[in-house]
Amino acid sequence: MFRWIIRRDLILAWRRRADVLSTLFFFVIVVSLFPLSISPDPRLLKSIAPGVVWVAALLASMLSLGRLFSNDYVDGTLEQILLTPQPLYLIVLGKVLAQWLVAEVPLVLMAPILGVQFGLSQNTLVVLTISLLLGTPVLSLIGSIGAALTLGLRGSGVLVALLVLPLYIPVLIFGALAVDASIAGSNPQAHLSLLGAVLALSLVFAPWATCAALRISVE
Amino acid sequence: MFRWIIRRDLILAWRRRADVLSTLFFFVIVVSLFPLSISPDPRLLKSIAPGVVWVAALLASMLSLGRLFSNDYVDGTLEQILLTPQPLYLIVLGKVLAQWLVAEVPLVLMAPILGVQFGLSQNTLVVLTISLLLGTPVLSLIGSIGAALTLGLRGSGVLVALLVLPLYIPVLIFGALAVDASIAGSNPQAHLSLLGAVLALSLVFAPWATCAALRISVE
Amino acid sequence: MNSLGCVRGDRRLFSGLNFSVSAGTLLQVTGPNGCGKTSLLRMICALLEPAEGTIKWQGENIRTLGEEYFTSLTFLGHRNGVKEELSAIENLRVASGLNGIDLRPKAAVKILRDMGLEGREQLPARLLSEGQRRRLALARLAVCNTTLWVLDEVLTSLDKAAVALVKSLIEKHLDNGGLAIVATHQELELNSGSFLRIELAS
Amino acid sequence: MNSLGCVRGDRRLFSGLNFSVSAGTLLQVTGPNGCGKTSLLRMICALLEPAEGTIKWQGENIRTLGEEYFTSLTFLGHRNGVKEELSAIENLRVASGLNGIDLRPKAAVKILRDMGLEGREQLPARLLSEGQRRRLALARLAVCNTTLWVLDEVLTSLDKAAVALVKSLIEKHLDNGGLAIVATHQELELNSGSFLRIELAS
Amino acid sequence: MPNRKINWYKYAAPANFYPLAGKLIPWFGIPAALLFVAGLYIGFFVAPTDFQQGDAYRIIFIHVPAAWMGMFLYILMALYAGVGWAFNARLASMMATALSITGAMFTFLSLATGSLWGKPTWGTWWVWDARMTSTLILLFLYIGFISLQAAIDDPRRADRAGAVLALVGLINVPIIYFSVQWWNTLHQGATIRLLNKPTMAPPMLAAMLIMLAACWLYSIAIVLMRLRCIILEREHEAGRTLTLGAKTAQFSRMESI
Ligand code: HEM
Ligand SMILES: Nc1ncnc2c1ncn2[C@@H]1O[C@H](COP(=O)(O)OP(=O)(O)OP(=O)(O)O)[C@@H](O)[C@H]1O
Ligand SMILES: Nc1ncnc2c1ncn2[C@@H]1O[C@H](COP(=O)(O)OP(=O)(O)OP(=O)(O)O)[C@@H](O)[C@H]1O
Ligand SMILES: [Mg+2]
Ligand SMILES: [Mg+2]
Repeated sequence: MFRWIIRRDLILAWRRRADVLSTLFFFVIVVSLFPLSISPDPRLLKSIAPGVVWVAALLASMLSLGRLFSNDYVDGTLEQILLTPQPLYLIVLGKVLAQWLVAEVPLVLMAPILGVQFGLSQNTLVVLTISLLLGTPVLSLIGSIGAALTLGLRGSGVLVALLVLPLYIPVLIFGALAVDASIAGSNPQAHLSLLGAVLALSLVFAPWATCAALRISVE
Repeated sequence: MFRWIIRRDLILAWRRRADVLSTLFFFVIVVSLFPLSISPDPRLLKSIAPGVVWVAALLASMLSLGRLFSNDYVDGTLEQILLTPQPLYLIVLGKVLAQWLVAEVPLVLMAPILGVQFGLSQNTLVVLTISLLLGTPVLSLIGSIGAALTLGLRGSGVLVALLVLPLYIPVLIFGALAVDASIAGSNPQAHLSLLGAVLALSLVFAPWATCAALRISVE
Repeated sequence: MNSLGCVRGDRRLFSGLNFSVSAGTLLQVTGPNGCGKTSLLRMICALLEPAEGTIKWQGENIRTLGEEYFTSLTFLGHRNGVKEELSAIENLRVASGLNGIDLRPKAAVKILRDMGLEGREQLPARLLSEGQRRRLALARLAVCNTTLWVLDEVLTSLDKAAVALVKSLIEKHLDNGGLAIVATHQELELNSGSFLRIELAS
Repeated sequence: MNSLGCVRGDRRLFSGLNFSVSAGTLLQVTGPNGCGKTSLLRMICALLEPAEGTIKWQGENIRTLGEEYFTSLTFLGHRNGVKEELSAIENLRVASGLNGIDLRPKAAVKILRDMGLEGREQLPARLLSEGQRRRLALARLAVCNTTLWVLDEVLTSLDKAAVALVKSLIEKHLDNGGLAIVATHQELELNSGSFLRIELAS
Repeated sequence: MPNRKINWYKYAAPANFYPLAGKLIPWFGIPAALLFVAGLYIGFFVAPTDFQQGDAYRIIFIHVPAAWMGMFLYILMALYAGVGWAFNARLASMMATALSITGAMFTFLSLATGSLWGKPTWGTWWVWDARMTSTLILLFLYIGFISLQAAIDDPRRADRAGAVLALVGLINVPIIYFSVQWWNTLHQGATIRLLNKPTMAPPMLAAMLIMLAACWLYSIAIVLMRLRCIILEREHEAGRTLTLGAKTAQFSRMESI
């Protein structure tokens, strides 16, 4: 059942809360690496901030996604889940939702604090948060396809996993551009609507692809 | 034996070449995102280039580190390796070397191509490559400590990052500064020698720490 | 079930296999290593598609039945399906919950006791021994109310007490009109239910 | 070996265990699930530190012997130590190589044949059946020239032919003056070598 | 810890140390509280207002001791962890675990007070100054240590793994420190630097030193308290070993054939 899956994954996340926290800290550290490697000049930092925060978010979500199915696969629980009398679509959606709640939401909440380190204005911080709120579910959804495909490590699946990574790019670009626009003082709404559209699209299609990929990988 | 370990890991990497490719791909994407999300002002791009390439290299190498020991641990081969009559130091060194060859060298070779995107001069590209060549082995060496420490812990991918990223910072700074110096037209040699010194230091000490960590983790 | 064939890679494991199992029957699948027992069982669970033939459940192809079929199926594979971070109780409760059975903690504790896991209920499964993990996986059989059990090498790493336990579970299941399909290398001698055996050649 | 004790977590599995094993002897460790067989075997392999007592090999503590000890030890655990991506041949050759034996492909093929893996030499281990993987792991025993074998539940998922094979391997090993320490739930009856048994209580 | 020299061996056993720690806590805790009050009083009411910064500078009385403690405690923690690992001394390992949280807290405090101070003086919450950056990295090192230990359930393994990490970190700290300095100074000149040390009025100096002493005493007291909790947790498990573990191995048979 939908709520059992979410509940299970949330309990597991709680058991591994160090894991959740470390995703968050990872995000923080990655963001802090950029000033260290570029320069402490505040003007320069402000202009790269959107890109930096977005890349870090993508990375953090990618790292936590790897584990979305593989733990269940290795210990055989995935087989068991596939054999439960529940629609697989819902199960996948439940798992992705749990993953998003656990791994991405804290990150979205942390982003404004990091934005302050880069000297972003309050208005921009709001746009940053909204763009992440719209974009991170897409990362989880698309990432779940890749996670499912790489499970069995079959020749064809692996190639497609490589194709998933480029699918992240639009999300990154729209997200970063929205924040850029807000820094430049123009209206970020166009970019945000595009992000929303991508979210709606992937909400409908990504779970199907993930289901198919799971069935292939388990065979 | 040393060469058997290297040989084995190289074959395995070849079998899982998608992993290797996706690390490389990730590197390329992270680096390319910046010109896309930041204003196409060539001067700005040039000034952030060293930092961006270095951070991307660091993140990419960290992504591939998670797998350094964990696969062997899960299927029981790590136990077998620990029980071989070879000095563990050599085995660790062999694995790290193989990992470097597979995951980092392609990345070092790719870096100059990406550097061109940022309008770096030929001279700077050479410095960039040299700095990466000196710096990436340190990343692998230090990273192996983190990988060994987190072995068998759930969510180790992110934990590794958390442990290792702060330790990477000197490499990052010296590496980026060397390239910066070259862009500014001054002599990068001081930074490169510092990188070399860090490499020598970690070549001596890191494998010991990794051995200790492995023994602790397997128990 | 009809004229089943299995091809894995370039190798035909078996073909023209025909059998049907009726209520209260234990079907034991035996044969040397690599003869295709696991493959056959996974086909029956719809985890693997047969290269030829169809598998029917109550007259209908399991492929078309889909989730409905799974309501009456319990599968136990080589791997235990036990989550290492969850405690024994949680493992059992979650597994039941996913199959639509809401197991109270008290009931879960009782079942675990019956399975000989007394005192280990709260340990994360990671710390259990191999045999204890297997017992935990088997505890699901005591919870589910499905008619078809598909068990792959159930007796692996179990001691004698546990083997007896499994036998009594299967006997009770058969007495209730259930079906069991079991692959083992050891003999499984039961005191009740009817008995069928397929021996696959290598 | 001296007065061995093992504590796992908050639970004392055994203590005051004393035994010594001499050349040509098979030591069988038995006991119910979770009694500490695996833990004992891992201690003997220096993978786990005893909570009390020491383990000696030819009069010396194995902790101080280090790599020297490993030259005379072969361990086979619950997990097979088989890499799923490598083919059977590669797995065997790499395992031997790491133990300092350079196995020619021809020789490897012959050993795999003896282990009943004919025709599967080139398959990635991922595609092998459970029993075939176990056989592949066991093939290392035919290659190594160590004196001490430590085998944890060797007979798991093996069919009768393979069990006979393992027995004959161990017999030959004992005849050559080797030592074997084996944990099983099934009986292991050999025709040669002397025999010792430790039964751990739960 | 000065008192540890007396009868080191006796008190190296956690069970013996537990009551001793209980007795020591008030001896450190009460003076710490008194000194805090005194230091804050002098700092906030006696010390003169700075003519450049107004009253905002008074944050220094918390900020500087916290920054110092953050750094000292890391070194102390690494040393204890190393001793615990090398000599298999459980108490020392527990000490490291107890220290890590206090150290992280002080480091965080210095960051927080620093950025609170930055807003009125520099106009921003944060600049990438060398000292601030290296304090941030120190906080990351603490967090790494704490997360690693939190992720491992087996206390023995947690202790040892933590020790490896802390020692590696200790070797790296100076390297990190200097690299950050280089990074900041070699770039486009100094951006905004910490204020030059103002010539201190005697009451300011006194307040600072008193606060530092208070922080030390507080750290000792809180670490002892935390240590008692850890001992209790772990010995509780061991205690159950004694009662539950009465079942010992039996040889039902040991026969030769
Ligand atoms: C988050 C921001 C900050 C951090 C992480 C930080 C960190 C530190 C550290 C580590 C020290 C001790 C350094 C040593 O003794 O070597 C220190 C001392 C000091 N800080 Fe900060 N600081 C921050 C912000 C500020 C601000 C905004 C000011 C004042 C405008 C300030 C003024 C001072 C002063 C006056 C000292 C004592 C001077 C000395 O002992 O050399 N700091 N800070
Ligand atoms: N892609 C493939 N190509 C070739 N052979 C394959 C492929 N996949 C599986 N096989 C073979 O099919 C057989 C699978 O058998 P299966 O796992 O069903 O055996 P089993 O009867 O369960 O054996 P065991 O008793 O060892 O568990 C093995 O012999 C395996 O080598
Ligand atoms: N950290 C821990 N805390 C409590 N109990 C533990 C811990 N680690 C292991 N155990 C217990 O120690 C025992 C380990 O036994 P071991 O794996 O050696 O058993 P075994 O004899 O090999 O059993 P099997 O026949 O099932 O393989 C189990 O009972 C397990 O529950
Ligand atoms: Mg099978
Ligand atoms: Mg065992």
